[in-house]
Amino acid sequence: MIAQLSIATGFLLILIGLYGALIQRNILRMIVAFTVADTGVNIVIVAVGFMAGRTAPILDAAVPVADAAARIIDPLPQALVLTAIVIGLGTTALMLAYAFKLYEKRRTLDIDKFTDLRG
Amino acid sequence: MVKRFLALLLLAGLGGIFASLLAGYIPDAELNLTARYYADHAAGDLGAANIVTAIIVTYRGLDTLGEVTVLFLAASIVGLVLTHRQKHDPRPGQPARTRAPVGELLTTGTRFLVPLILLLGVYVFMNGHLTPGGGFQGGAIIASGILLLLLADPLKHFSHGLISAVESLAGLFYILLGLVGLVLAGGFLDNRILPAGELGALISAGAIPLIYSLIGLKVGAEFSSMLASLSETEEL
Amino acid sequence: MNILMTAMTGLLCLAMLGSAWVAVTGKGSGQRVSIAILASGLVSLFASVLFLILAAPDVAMTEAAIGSGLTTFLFFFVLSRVRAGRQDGS
Amino acid sequence: MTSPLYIIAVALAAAFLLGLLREQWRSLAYPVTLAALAFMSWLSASWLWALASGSASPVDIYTAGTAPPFAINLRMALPEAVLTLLINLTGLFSALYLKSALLARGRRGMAVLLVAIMALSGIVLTRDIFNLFVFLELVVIATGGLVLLSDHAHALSAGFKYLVVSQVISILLLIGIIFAYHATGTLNIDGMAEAVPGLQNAGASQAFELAFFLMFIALVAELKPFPANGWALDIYEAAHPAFSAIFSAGAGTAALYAVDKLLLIGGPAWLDMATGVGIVTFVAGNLLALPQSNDRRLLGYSSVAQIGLILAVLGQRDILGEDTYFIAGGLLLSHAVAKAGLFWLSGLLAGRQLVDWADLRERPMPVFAFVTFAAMLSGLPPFPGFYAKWELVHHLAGSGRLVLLALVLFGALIEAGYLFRWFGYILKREPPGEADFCRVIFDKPHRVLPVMVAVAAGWALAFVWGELASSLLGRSNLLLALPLLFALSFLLLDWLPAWVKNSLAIAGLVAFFAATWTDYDALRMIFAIIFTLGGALTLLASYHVHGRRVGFYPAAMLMFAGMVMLIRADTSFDFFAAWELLTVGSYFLILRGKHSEPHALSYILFSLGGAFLIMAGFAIAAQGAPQFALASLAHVAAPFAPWVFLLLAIGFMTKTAAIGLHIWLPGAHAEAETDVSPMVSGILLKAGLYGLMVLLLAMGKQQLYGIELTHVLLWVAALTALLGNLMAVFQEDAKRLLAYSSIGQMGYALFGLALMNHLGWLMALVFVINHYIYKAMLFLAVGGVAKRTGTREMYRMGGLIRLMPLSFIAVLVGIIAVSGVPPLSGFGGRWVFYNAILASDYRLPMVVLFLAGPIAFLYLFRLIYTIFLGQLKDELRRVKEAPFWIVLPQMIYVALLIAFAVVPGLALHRVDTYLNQFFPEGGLSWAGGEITSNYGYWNPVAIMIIVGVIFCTVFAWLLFVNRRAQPVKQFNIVFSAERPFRPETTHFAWNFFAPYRKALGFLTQPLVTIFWTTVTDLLHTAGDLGRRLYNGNGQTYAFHFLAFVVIVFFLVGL
Repeated sequence: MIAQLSIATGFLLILIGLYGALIQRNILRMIVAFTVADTGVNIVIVAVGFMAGRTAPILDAAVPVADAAARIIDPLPQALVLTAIVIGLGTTALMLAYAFKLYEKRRTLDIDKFTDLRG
Repeated sequence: MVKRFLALLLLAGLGGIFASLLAGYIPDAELNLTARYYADHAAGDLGAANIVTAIIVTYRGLDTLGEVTVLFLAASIVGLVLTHRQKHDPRPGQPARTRAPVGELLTTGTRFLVPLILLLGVYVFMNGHLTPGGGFQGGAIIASGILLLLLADPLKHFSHGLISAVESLAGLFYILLGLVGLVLAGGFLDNRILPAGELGALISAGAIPLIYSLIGLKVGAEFSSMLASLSETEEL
Repeated sequence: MNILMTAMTGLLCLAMLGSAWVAVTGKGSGQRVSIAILASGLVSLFASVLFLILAAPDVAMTEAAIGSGLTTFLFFFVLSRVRAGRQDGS
Repeated sequence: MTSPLYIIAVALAAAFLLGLLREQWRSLAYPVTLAALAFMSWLSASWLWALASGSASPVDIYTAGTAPPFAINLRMALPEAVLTLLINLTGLFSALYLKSALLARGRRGMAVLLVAIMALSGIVLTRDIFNLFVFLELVVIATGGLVLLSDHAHALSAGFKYLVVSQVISILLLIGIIFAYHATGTLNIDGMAEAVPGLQNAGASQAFELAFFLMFIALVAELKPFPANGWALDIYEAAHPAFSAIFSAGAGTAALYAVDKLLLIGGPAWLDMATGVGIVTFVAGNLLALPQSNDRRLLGYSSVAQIGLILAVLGQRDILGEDTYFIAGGLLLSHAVAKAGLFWLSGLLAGRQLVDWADLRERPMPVFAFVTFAAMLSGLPPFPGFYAKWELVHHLAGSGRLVLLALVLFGALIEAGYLFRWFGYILKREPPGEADFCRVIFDKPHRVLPVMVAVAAGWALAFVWGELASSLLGRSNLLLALPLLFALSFLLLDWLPAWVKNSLAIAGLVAFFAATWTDYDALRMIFAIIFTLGGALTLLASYHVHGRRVGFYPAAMLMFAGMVMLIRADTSFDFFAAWELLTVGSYFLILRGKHSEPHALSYILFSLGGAFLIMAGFAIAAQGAPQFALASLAHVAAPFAPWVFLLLAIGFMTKTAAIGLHIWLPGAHAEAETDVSPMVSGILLKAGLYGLMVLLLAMGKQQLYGIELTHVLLWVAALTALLGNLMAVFQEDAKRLLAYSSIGQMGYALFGLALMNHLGWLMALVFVINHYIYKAMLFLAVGGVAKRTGTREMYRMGGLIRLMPLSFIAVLVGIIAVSGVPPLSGFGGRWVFYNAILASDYRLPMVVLFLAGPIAFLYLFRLIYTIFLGQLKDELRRVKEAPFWIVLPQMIYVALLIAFAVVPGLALHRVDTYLNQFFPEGGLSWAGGEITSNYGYWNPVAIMIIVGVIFCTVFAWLLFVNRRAQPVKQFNIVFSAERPFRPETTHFAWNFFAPYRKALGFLTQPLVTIFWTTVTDLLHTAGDLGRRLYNGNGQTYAFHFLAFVVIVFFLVGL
């Protein structure tokens, strides 16, 4: 149940984030909206690998190697999410640098003002 | 208004796709083939207690290399974009930048805290194969130490040379270790170039702690470089 | 236990969605944007709690450190530059 | 073999190493970058060599010493080797090209470039879906950085738009990946493909399909499908051209291969979607490129379109089977090399408008480079795209996918339209600035080298694909065909003076005929003689040009090569390849005329359109086979036969300029150079007739919906003859007059063929010979006059008979021959023709054709009367006879005409006998000097004598009667009924046939021209409407993408 709930939340976060990215004209707000959507994606990925009643994929005294397969949850999505989070940060940083430069150039952050190239 | 309506319409369509995905989702009762392999072999073959770490550093090491490279790229580009103007547009006539002095408390606190934070970062990535956390988390912690320094003294000029030297050396060694794996062990980034050791010990899991430390250093340096580049921008 | 856990997760999710809504809607710039940034940082923070519930401590740590920590700082760096510019430019 | 992993490792190591170098040591960092890229290229090349030669077999490289799916694995097989080589080389030469930009930006820029190339290679190599995502993100971020290497004012906003949409794409991709993993338990692409059929229940497979849709649509979006591509086009326009080269050639390639891998997972169910998205993108991209005036944006749309076509090809793999990679690879490599080359070339020019490319004018090397790239893109022989298109069209036709086939050809035609229009600008427009280009060439050799490498690569690919095709089609490499090699060798000899090359060309043509003349049957012999010896004869006139005449001989010899290959072809492929070669060669020839830019364009478009119809016809006839013997056209299955006939006939008739398809001819023939007009009119038109003969001989009479198609041809032919002649009547321009006359003459020949009886064919062949002789002669004569007088307007001439007596004789003999009055060979033609008509039942078109006869006389009369008779103009008093080398061939033609008139049997007797095997009835009987048909006899010698006697008598009598005639003064307009309102109206010969125009002018309304103009306008309007989608707003582009996803989702109907 927790998994479904989390996945639903993740999806909603994505939709909310995309909604913001589509309607906000302020570039900084668009980037904020994308980070929200990214968080949503991360939640979905982790939640898809979740299995109720199992523990984190770390072996210790409580989870011996022999029982591992029966006790832990799928570690792979977690590894993927780590990558996704870092990539998300990289993209965000890049977009922020862009925002800064765009502002420096035009003194505005309104996306509607950057439509010189078209057709 | 039309824009909002259209956005909602499109997102309703996308939501429809998501809803069917969710409706079709059935949680696994058993580990699937891949996960089961990791559960059974990660500890035995690689000697890593934290299976997520084993996957990140070894099994999917290529992803992680790519991920580190993403940060490297982001840091490079942020540096490229933000420092470019300053080189070409020095303003010699202007007085040195001044800012309201930062409180004494922060300055002193920083001096006290930063070494501890750095130590914590190192601890986190050194223990990545045993406990939650690792290179990325440790790197982020190191970067937060740098951030604190920046906040305490905004005018402080970081030695970009030092940061990029750390970053580059860590990166080079990372690749080198990977290639050693290719030559001596089963393949690129194979951690079994060093003995697996005893499960749960600090010095164990082959090259994982080594690689994860390098990742931690590199990530920390990359974050720091990004923050430093941003902080050095002039106010518009 | 299980029901309690589910309920808590539900509450957490609701809080996340609420913060997300604050983060993406709203108009204006400057001060208002910083609210949006904080709200999105809050989403990340809630998310890292959710990751703990989902038995993913590694992810939780990363999300907390990177998603809600570093990202927010990056935003504020840029925002402060841009905001300062706005005062100059007026 | 060195592990391909070193491509990734070395690139990253070099990128990290750059960080150790201080900013000041840029000059050291740059060689490191180049060395790394060179190493990566070498590694790919060595794998390609090993795999292609069979000394290595494809390998899977396991990372982490663990087998997939538990660890990531890479694969190196032939496609990977080719594609990584392409990517790395593009990267290497772009890095070379970017020298100054990289040195200015410092080591970080170089590191980003290295990572970008590495990541593109990674996309190609990896077999893990999530790893692919990581590489894709690396590409996205690196793109975000490299866009900024440009100095373009809007590079920044372009990069931001790109990042916005990329974010949305990666969100969908990640969601797709995780659910696909959940469904199959693996991230390995091959593992997923294996797992999919084994999904336990409908629910699981439904969930997987949804996940797959998200992954697939996200990767397809990386191909920039229409309309979700505005975000990428701005990059093409704003980025540094060297990066655009990577973006188009490298990123496009990698993304295509990623989609290809994904199709492996999805299976056949998704092929339709790939095809649909691909073909829509192909057509729309080309339509949108049509109205562009910015070079790089046009290249962007063209890239989008090409990649769309390749996606459509990948989607057709169910019918393409093993040929998929041959076709897709041919298209992809052509696209990549040509686009990279064009982007690099664009960086050598200052202006960004298409017309600014006129800077290249007069510079053979860059023009040659452009020609190579344009030919590669439009799929002309001998480049890979040509083979690919041939195979593709044959497979499509074989499986009955005709709508797709039509769309592919339609898009390709539009593409050729804007490429050749562009080429016209280069050669014919005024250069915008002074020697802008020159400076770049000498200052920046590192920017010229990549372009040259691309040219070399293009020709190398042409060779390789020729080899591949030769094993596929069981024929020798097209590029090694002797005539083609001969023509191409003139490219290398272009530094020689024109007379040397001319001698070589003539020697080559004659030698070729001497070496092969035993190979031809009587029918082909006529064409062989016209194409080779006839060509040599017209080339004599080319001696009059001094200097080097750069570009003339490669083009002319390409045309002749195409023609001789055409008559020697016995399979559909050889025939079509030859057809394309002669079309291209003649296009370059025609384009050489001073004002021929628009006419050459309409010529090449009509010709390519016709060629595509021919290709479609062949493809339908082949029914799945890659080619067939031309003779087996006779055995095409019944339901297809009339359609094949129709397509081929229309295709050939574009070349003979049948009415409705004729509008390219007058301009093209009239504006061509003096010695080119006789080639394209006297010789080239015969290629179309030859095609029709091959077609009619093989397929005979065909019926479609109860209509006899040859009957339709008869009507077309009669109308062509009538209207062609009528339009010729009203021309003021002597060369245009001759051009329209050719249309009419071709109508006669077509009529003869369409009669489908013995005499009709004989008549057509008489026309073939006659038309060659007199049209070449007349064009030369008129061309010579025009050269001396400086005008082609007839009313500006007059009274030249004394100054240019030889030209006068040529024109006099010519018009006697054309009008078909005794005693010259034209009469022979008429005589056979009247017999032919009497022998057939088609009376009504016959009447129309009869009408055309006297009309021909009207315009011919004018030619001699206006130019040579009447009064000499003051400004022309010092005009000399045409140059010797122009007159000489005319005199030879005069001799030939008389000879042919006296002894027509020389050629015709053999043909008559030959035709007996096809039309046994109604042949002529040849006895001594007399030729007898069912309706009468013809004795050429007797006629010659009788007419000679009559002529001398009448001439003497006229001289006697008119001994006191008084010349009318030149400006005496008393006798004229018209009020002079413009200077030329004071001349008696201007608008000479005004009364006829009043009576019959309605027949010459340019309805056909209006029709074709409307078609072009409609296409342009469609393109312009499409442009409105791209409003420049990054958010709108995100909307486009999401709308694309949702719409495709509902169309797929999951």
